Amino acid sequence: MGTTSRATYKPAGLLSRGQCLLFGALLLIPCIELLFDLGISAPTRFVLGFAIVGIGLNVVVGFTGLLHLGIAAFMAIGAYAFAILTCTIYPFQLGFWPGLFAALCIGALAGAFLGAPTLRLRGDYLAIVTLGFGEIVQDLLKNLEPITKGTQGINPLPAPWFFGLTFASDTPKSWYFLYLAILILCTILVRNLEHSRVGRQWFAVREDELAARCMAIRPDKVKLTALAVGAGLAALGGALLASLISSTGEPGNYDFQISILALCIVIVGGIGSMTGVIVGALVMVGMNSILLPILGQKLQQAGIGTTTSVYLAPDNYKYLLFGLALVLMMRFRPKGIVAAREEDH
Amino acid sequence: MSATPIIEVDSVSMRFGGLVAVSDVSLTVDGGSITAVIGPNGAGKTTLFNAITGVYDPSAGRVLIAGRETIVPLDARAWRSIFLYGIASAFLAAVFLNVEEIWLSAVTENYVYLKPFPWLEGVGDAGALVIAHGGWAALVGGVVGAAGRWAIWSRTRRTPEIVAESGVARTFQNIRLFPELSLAENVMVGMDRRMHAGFFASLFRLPNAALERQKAREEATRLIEFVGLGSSVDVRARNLPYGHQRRLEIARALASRPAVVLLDEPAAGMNPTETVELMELIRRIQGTGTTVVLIEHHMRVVMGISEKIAVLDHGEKIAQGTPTQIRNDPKCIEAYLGKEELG
Amino acid sequence: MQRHSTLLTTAITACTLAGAACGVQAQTSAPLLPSSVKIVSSLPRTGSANAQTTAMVNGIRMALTEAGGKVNGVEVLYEDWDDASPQRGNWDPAIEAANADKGIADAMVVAYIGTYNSGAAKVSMPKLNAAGLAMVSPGNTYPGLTKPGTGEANEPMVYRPSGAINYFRVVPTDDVQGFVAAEFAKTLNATKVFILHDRELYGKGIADVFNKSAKALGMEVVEFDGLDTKAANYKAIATKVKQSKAEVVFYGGTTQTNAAQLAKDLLAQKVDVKLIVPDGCFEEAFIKAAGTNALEGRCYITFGGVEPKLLGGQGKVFYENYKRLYGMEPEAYATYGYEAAKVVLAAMERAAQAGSLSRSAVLKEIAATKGFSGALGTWSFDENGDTTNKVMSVNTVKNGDFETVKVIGN
Amino acid sequence: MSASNSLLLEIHELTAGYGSIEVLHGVSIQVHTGEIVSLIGGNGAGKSTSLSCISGIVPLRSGAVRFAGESLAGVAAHAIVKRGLVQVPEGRKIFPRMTVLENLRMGAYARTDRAAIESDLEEVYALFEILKGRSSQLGGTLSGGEQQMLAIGRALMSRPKLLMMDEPSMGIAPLLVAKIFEAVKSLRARGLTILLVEQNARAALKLADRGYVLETGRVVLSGTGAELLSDPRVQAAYLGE
Amino acid sequence: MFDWFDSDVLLQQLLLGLSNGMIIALIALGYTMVYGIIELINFAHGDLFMLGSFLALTLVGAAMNCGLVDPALMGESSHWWLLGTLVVVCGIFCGGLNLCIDHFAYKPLRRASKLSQLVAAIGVSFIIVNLGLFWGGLPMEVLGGGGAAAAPKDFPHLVSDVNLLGEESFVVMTWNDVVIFVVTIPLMIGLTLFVKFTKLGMAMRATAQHATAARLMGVDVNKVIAATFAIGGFLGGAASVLYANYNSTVSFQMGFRAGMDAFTAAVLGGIGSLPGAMLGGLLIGLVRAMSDQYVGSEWTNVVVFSLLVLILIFRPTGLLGLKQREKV
Repeated sequence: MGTTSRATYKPAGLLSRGQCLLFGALLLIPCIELLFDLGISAPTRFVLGFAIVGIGLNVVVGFTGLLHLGIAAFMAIGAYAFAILTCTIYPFQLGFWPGLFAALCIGALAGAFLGAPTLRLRGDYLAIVTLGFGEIVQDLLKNLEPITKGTQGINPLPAPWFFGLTFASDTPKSWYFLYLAILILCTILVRNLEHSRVGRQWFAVREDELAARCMAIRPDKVKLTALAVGAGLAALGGALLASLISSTGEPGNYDFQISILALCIVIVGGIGSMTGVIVGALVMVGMNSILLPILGQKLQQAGIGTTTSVYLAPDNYKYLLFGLALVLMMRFRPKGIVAAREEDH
Repeated sequence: MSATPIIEVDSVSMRFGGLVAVSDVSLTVDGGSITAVIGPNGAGKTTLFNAITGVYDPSAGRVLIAGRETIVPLDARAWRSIFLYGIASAFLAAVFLNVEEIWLSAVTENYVYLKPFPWLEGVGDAGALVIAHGGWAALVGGVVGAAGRWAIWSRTRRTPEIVAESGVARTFQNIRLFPELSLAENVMVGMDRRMHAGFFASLFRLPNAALERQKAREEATRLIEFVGLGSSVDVRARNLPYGHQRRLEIARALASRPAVVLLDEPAAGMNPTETVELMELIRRIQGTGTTVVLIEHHMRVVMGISEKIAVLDHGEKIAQGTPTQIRNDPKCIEAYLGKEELG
Repeated sequence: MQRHSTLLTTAITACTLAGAACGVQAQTSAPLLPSSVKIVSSLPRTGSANAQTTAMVNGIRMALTEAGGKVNGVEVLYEDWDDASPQRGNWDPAIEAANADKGIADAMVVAYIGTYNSGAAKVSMPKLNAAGLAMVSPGNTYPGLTKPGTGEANEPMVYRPSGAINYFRVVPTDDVQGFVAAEFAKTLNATKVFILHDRELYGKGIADVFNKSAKALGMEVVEFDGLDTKAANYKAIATKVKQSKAEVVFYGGTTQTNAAQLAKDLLAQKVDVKLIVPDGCFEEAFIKAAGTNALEGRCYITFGGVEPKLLGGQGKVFYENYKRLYGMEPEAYATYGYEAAKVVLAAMERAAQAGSLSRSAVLKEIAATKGFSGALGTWSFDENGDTTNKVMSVNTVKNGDFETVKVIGN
Repeated sequence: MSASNSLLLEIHELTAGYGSIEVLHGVSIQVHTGEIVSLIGGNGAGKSTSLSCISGIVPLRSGAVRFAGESLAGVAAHAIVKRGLVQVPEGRKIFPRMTVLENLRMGAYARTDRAAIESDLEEVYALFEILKGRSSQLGGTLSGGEQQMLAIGRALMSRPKLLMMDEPSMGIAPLLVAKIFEAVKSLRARGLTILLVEQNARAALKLADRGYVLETGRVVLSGTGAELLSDPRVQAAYLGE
Repeated sequence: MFDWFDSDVLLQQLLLGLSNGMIIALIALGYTMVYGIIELINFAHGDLFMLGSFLALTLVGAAMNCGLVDPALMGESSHWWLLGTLVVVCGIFCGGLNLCIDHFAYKPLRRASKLSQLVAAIGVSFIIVNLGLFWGGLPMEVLGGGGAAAAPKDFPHLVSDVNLLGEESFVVMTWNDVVIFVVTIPLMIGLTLFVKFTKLGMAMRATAQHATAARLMGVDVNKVIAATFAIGGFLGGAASVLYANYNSTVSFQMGFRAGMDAFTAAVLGGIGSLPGAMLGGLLIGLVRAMSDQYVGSEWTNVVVFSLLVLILIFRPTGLLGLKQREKV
């Protein structure tokens, strides 16, 4: 802060301090599990996948200020592209890494392609159009049955391999490390963008589109880049999650609720902050796939929730808890758990 | 100092609903000069700036920058773009509206589980099907694509970014900085026009992008010093005091190395010392060869630095001339002081 | 920020190494007879399928209670896992996968009852198969999960990476039921049928079978269309049905996917047509949702098995006990849950008597189930893991309750 | 100085601003019943902010605003209007998609005396005849001068004790400016107290009993209209003489 | 197989489209009013509507239990008084609830970013869905036990479903359709008149057009916003009764689709514009019916949203939305 001399200026590091700490902590989880079996590294892999989706959405919503309500569509596109290009019931059979890369590219292309007609739309008009895309993509996946197998889902999908090491479903820790490495890589790359000309253009368009235009920045191009990056990362996340469960699931698994989940990850974590997004993924997805199941299990073991009454089953309070958490969060920490840009400098 | 006009405003009018904000104003700004536009509040000065910089499309008249009308014409290039969009969307429509049949004939029929795929046949079948069934879809898609491109073209013929590309930079009456960005980043946004780093260079921090960034940052630091804000390049813009924000805006505008810079009330809210510094700054800007056009109320500033003054009142240009001419023009005195003073 | 990059390099290296190290996992060798073992169920407990899964869980609990919570003196714990999430309101692949992983990781777990949705089964089957953990489904009807040649080219081998069979189901599959439904349509003297489905794995699958069977039986399929299951009503579709002059509408869908709404709208638009729906609608909630008017004499529900109150033998005991225990009529799904738990417990009993309650021992005994006498009758698991019980019933609604009009097979 | 019977509005050491920026650094103004007080100064001097602060739109940070003896600190904007302190905002801010008549009726929003509202309506139409012919026209389609008249008429409809006008001559053709100032004069003749913010300093000071000159958020000069008019510093500020 | 120009079919689909569209329009008004005044997409509105229909169901059940209506006569004869009471009571209930939601969830966030408000609205939507689940679990004697809380519930016909065009007619029009028009059209006209002529309505318009100026006229903006929520909620509540009666099903998850259709309608018409919401609602209803008939119901969503995107490309602020001009 407040340094003027050029000698003291250093370009931004590969990762911010907060990110280093966070990744350090994430790295520790499976290491601790080698000693005590907490059973959380396996479900945490989903958190990592969603964190990548969150980072992508953050580029669109946080960095560029475009309200996007259909990111799940791009997860679906990523998952299905990955599946069609790798699964043996199709002729392409690319293998994990080329498939993943292709999913990323196809997702980015789709993001740009679907984004093109929406560039002139303002805030909430854009929101409804992206929401519409979310629905359309789901319907397309359901209806184009010969290609997507309709609602059957495509399986099995290849597991990752890494220098001769293939991953099996009973080795969650190796997946965990690989996915964490991919997440770190994505964080670094997006952080590179954030601190470059591209990121500056995103921020400028978000802060004041007109002023940015008067600086010869073309908002359509900038928004398109953001949408493509966001969609590409969402597709990557979708493909990774699909590979994790070795199936694309049904098209219905990529519905509006997932888009909302991704949006909540970004906003609850701290909009505009990548550290925040990863924390958000930990909180939102973690609550879902780690905390609530463990809680439910404990309650059951204590003999609670075994009745047939709707009111006494803990599962039936999930919506309520989730909703309350969101409302209270916005009331008391509207900028999210990690407020943007606190991490910088 | 060359006397070739850099901005020519040719009988521009701006109407909003029942309001005529600017009516039939013509104005010429000579390259390298300092020109002031003055007039009472609401006289249409800012609207004129907006018309010049492409924020608003003039209801009538045109604006030439360096002798060229800064609009995207419906020329061969535009037609080509419309045509290409049409072709592309025709193709996409032909493929996507028949995608199920294409897939069936190209993939499903040719692929036997775990046997090698006959690529040539597959592609051939797909192509044949597109040609056979794509007609209507292609026609509709083509028309929609071309019409969409045309709609976008017609709505974006003259936009701020196109004007800015041609070397016009501006500041705003109600300061419009990027409040969450640091001073250096604000100025670097201004430099964007001159930067080349592409997406992938940025993504992977390729040496050329890093170098460009380094240089841009140094230049930004210099510019911030130039406008007198030397000590705070990494402070967020919204934390700056008002007067400093105005100067930062000027620095941002200068960062694009514009041929003309339009300053909208740069001295508003400044105290007398700051005002003097501002006049000094504007002279230095002129010294770098940049043409300056300013809207200003501080008569001391206007009379002190401008070479030419245009006076606007209720949307019309009522006078134009040197400071001395304006000072003695009865119409201007009337506009400012009220009618009674004339008697 | 040099420090950061160093840290990063370390991190990535560490990831790689740790990944390599984890490639091999320690084998747990269970003692001969542990003091307690666990069975778990993984069913969507949050959201729209809650009603059916509650019935299933009730059935499972009842089976356990009847066994006194013990097999051969070993305590059997039961955990009811949810594979749905509040965000989805439906089964969530990530949670189902996590459940499978959790089940595999928990050495006490010897059997996995689930899933409700066939899509979810596709996620957990290969995982559980690789781990050699027995899986018994009370709800999956998609044929491709077990039967070669009925699904994709790679099914069902993809679910059996270890080559062995670990997946069993106590419900008849859609290919059986779809055909029965089409035959029944024929007996209604239908010449034109209008087929709708909910565009989900179960509904679409059974509609496809119905479509094929109807054509084979010489009926004309006037339309085959998917419904938007979240739509407010299907009056527009009902109009289309009316225009087509079809005598029978088959809807491949469930109560959750709005089958009741379709029945009501067919009535509301005064369409003179019979509606046939599969067992996804064979539950009290369907009648509650549709109202008897829309169903009586207009709607037929096919079901793999017969309704609980008509069950004989063991089934009758189950019916009475259930009513006493929970104070309500058992849903059809309760029987499946009960039967799945029963067959698992019986296998565990045999395994324990043979001296081991390891996963492989339990799996072996489940696979060996032959001539099992349960609530659904006497049946076995065939070589694919399917039940040999092919009893199907066609039911209608009378006076606000299901009434069986026809029993096929047996 | 004419009718300076009682102190109606007293502003003492007022500071206010937006976000991190402080615009007013201690402004003190007094308005007595029945007088016209002009507030003049350059752009960004804080004239409009002062009015917004008095109206309760911008929260005051320190200092005091007292109207008819009561403090206005913490009083909501709509309650201030009910007390009879009404502002004609800068740039007119009429409701563009409401008719002239509706705009005027909105002015009487805080009142409940129906009959009196109708008679006041006639009075406003009498004051600005041009509005009467356009009473069913949408506000947004009026010209600038007409909009200004509408804005003043709208404010009058609330029967203010003190009328604050923010730059009524802004962006308006001279002929209409003259008309508006004439209307202001006639309002004063009826006993209305007026606080006038103007950039057209000469006209404003001619009209005013007293005036204050604001510069960068501070009062730098004050005196009677005539005193200020003849002050060379005022002249210098306006045409750089 | 299908005659494309069968006039009976076309007429029937038009009628269905209009009936469905009217309900959508009524819900859309709640979105557009709130948006017009505080630029918030009130995501919880659709779910609020769902709660309204649950109240209606409970009241009908209560009326049956008290012997006020005979369950056997449902669908045979019409219970106009019951329907009328329900429209009013559910309207007031939803209006009041919407008011509370605004007070507790949105009001503290007025100055926060739009996204925070949106997330709060999403949170409220989840809470209401859960309340709906619990409500569905209420053991209502007539209407089902607690076990099937999540299942859709049958809503009895409150009016006769005799075909008004004669039992032989292909086109079916019952009192159900008539009721929609009889309730919706006066409500829409009433709302238009209310907004046009009453003091509160004028204050709403004024606040939407220029909040600061409205405050300077003595308008208590917070009260006006609260009133907007209340009125929007009232319309949603009224719509919920019509919806339940027309479709005769209520379910705790029905708010999502109803809300999405209504939101789309509001945007299509130009969000913030009352006639726009009405037009948008009708259009969506009609497009859905036509697409179900002529394209295939599995493509209906795709058709609706593609149309939306197309319209927005050529009219970026909706059909009746105002062109926005940036203030510089």
